[in-house]
Amino acid sequence: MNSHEKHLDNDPAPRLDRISIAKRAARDLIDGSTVNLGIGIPAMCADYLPAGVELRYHAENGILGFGELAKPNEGDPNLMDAGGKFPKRIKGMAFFDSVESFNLIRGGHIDVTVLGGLQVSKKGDLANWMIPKRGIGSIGGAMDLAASAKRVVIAMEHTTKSGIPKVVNECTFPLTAKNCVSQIITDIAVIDVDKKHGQLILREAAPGWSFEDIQARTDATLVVQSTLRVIT
Amino acid sequence: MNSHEKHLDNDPAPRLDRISIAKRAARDLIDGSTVNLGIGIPAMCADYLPAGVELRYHAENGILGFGELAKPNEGDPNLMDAGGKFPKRIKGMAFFDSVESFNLIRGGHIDVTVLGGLQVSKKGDLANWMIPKRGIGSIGGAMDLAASAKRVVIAMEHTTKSGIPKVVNECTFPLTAKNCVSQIITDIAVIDVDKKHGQLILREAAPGWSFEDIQARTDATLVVQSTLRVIT
Amino acid sequence: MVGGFGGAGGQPTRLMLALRDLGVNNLTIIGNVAGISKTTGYGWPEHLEPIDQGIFFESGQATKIICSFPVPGTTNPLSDIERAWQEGKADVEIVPQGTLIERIRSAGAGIPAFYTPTGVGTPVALGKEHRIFNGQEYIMETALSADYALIRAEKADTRGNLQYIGTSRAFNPAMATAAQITIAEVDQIVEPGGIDPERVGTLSTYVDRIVERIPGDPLP
Amino acid sequence: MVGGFGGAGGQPTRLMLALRDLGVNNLTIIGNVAGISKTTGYGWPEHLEPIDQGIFFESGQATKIICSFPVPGTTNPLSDIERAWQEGKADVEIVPQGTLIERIRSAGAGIPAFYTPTGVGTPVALGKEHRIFNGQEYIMETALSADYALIRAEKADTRGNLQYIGTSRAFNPAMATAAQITIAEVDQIVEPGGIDPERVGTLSTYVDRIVERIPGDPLP
Repeated sequence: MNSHEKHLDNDPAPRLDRISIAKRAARDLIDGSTVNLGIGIPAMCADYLPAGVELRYHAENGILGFGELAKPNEGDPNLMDAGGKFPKRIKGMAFFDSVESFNLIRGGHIDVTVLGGLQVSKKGDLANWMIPKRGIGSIGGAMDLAASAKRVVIAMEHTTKSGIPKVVNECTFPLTAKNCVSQIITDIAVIDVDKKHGQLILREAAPGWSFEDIQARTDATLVVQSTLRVIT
Repeated sequence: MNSHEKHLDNDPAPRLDRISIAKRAARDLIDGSTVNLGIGIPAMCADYLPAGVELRYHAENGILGFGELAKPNEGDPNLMDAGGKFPKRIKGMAFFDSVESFNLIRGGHIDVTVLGGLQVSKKGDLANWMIPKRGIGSIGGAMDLAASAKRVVIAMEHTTKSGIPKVVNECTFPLTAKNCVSQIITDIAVIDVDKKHGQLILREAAPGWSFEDIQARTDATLVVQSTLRVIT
Repeated sequence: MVGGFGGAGGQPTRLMLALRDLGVNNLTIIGNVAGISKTTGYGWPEHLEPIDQGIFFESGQATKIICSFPVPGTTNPLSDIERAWQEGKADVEIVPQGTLIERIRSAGAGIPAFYTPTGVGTPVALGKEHRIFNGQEYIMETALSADYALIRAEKADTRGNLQYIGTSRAFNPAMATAAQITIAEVDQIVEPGGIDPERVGTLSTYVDRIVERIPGDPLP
Repeated sequence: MVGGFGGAGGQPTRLMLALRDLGVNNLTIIGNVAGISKTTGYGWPEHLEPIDQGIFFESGQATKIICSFPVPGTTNPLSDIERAWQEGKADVEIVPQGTLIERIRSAGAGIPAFYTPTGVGTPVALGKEHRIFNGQEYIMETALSADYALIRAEKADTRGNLQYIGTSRAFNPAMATAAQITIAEVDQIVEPGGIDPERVGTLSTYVDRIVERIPGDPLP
């Protein structure tokens, strides 16, 4: 078995659950921002926004300003989000085609995108679309979002289920975009990416986790510039 | 004075008036075509369509499927054509922005454009946007239309008022587009442009005008491939 | 080209089934999210059996797909497209979604090539021209056209103007401009004037044929 | 950037007058048909005194214009722009209309450059990269952005979504995407829901400021 697996056994404290990762990512989203949330943990951010924060949710399939989902079997096939779910019809929405949708993305008009990740490197390279051994993958809108959103936040588990670090010196999986990630939020840490200098700054740790605990589960070298805060 | 001026004095028969040029140009327009008519004689084609022919009129400012003009002082500033006139609101119109409008043009979706001309060369080069001595000109949508419409027809007087030929070997005025004109309809002739071989084929002559009469008022060499018809 | 985004809405379901039943072969399909709904139910109401571009790979009619999202996260069951790819029966060309729609739009708009930041430093950029503008690196992408576009709209007027509803636009308007022959499947054909001129999403010039669905068709 | 096509409809008349009255100088104006209406009445109802981008050249505030149609057919009287050009007080950059709108659209869409057939073999192509695609010659054109876009729409909702009417769209939607700050002049501001989601012509993300006109303003 892999040498990293012992870290799971040796964890100093529980890792955050998916909801807690989503909550932490949601906390930094600024009122009025145009935001695109990927599927999985990122999409869960919408349920945990700070009070008073309203976002303009964008989905690649041509919708801005949607909100909660319709009840099961009440969805309208012509009112879908990019995850294939059916949001409710609410006031202030806008529908548009895919050309316009990707003008918004490629043109740098998305303030924040929160995406899942397979690997993130110290330079902020992101790999999140293909596991090489499968030989085939799905890109969707991920490359456009990663390349052009003003801020790319990756919300993911810190390691694979078998304990292999996902925060790495160099991505070994096919890239989604180079030097694009601003922040990594995992089940044990919040890490800022200094994209200019190619280094990772550990900002926050899950309760009961030390710098050393997190570094041991991280392939890339982490830097601490100030007191390590606890993820709340 | 210019050597060509005498040709005006020596005309063998009257030249066609502007309405007759427009009528001749209108005759070849095919039912259902998407058509863009320039200002001046080209715009007049709309009034002289053959019976049963309905066209999809396009104007650069973002309108497809318009028809006759509103009465004076009944025009809506938000329902304009590219000539700055105000068409009536009719059924089956469509409004769109300038991006879409020039996708239609540049993408080669305009079946026919009828434009005015200052000079047309034997290769089908068109000059219609600037008289060099003025030093400044207006291009508008002319270059896009000339470069990309499926068929470019030039409706113009055969010579300037002072008798200088406008159908020339090489344009001396700044070009609108190269090798783009399919047909030239003037007040004395209908000329097809063989764009591939760079030659002008005289097809029709105004009543009372011979090949020699027209050639004498044309800078470029004209070819006759079949019996010269009379413009009716 | 098959319009829509992926999922039931905006997809020319009846035209797809008709094309399958026609039995023509060696098809290259251009779509976006492709082959996911049949496997995962993506974008389909729960009570319905999904249909997507996978039907052309299931039937063996298609030998290539150009799309952005051809395989679901799961491999059990395999999608029709992944199975055909694994068996060497189909080529799969994966294009980032924004690049795919812009390539299609460019074909319709008379633009042979453009530069995009999307894909730089990734497998997508391999073999493509790289170029720096204002200090940032871009790759060149080229226009993508098709012989046929099968698209879906809510309404057509008898001239061919189309009106879309909600998120059913997606790839339909751009594909309508980028094919030799554009065939639109619509819920309803109306007289000129039956579509608000402010709501025309595809101009009649782009539409070659219109097929009206049977009223009350249970299939999205 | 000043939106509209040229003529009264879709032009941010009040914003233009306000900018003139502000008295800022050294302006570069990006527009389409420019300076024609004041001279010829182009696109204005007969009973009104036309206003257009010429006002910035009349006042001496603008030193450059980038547009497709800056001078009318007549030279008597000269337009404000042509006069300023003749007197050496203003640069005039004339861009084919389709290239101009596509350059603006590209700036908003993250595309630094594209190829177009428009202008090949003309003075417009001088100094530009030429390239053959599929046997046809094209020139490369680059994105065109601005510090400010002054645009005009019929309605805004309080989030900034805009609705246009008729031919007033023209350059407005693309310009809204291509400036650092986009200011929209609208006839009416409504609550969210006051614009049909099918009719949003400019997304709220692009709009930074909204100015509501006085009801019944006689100026188009």
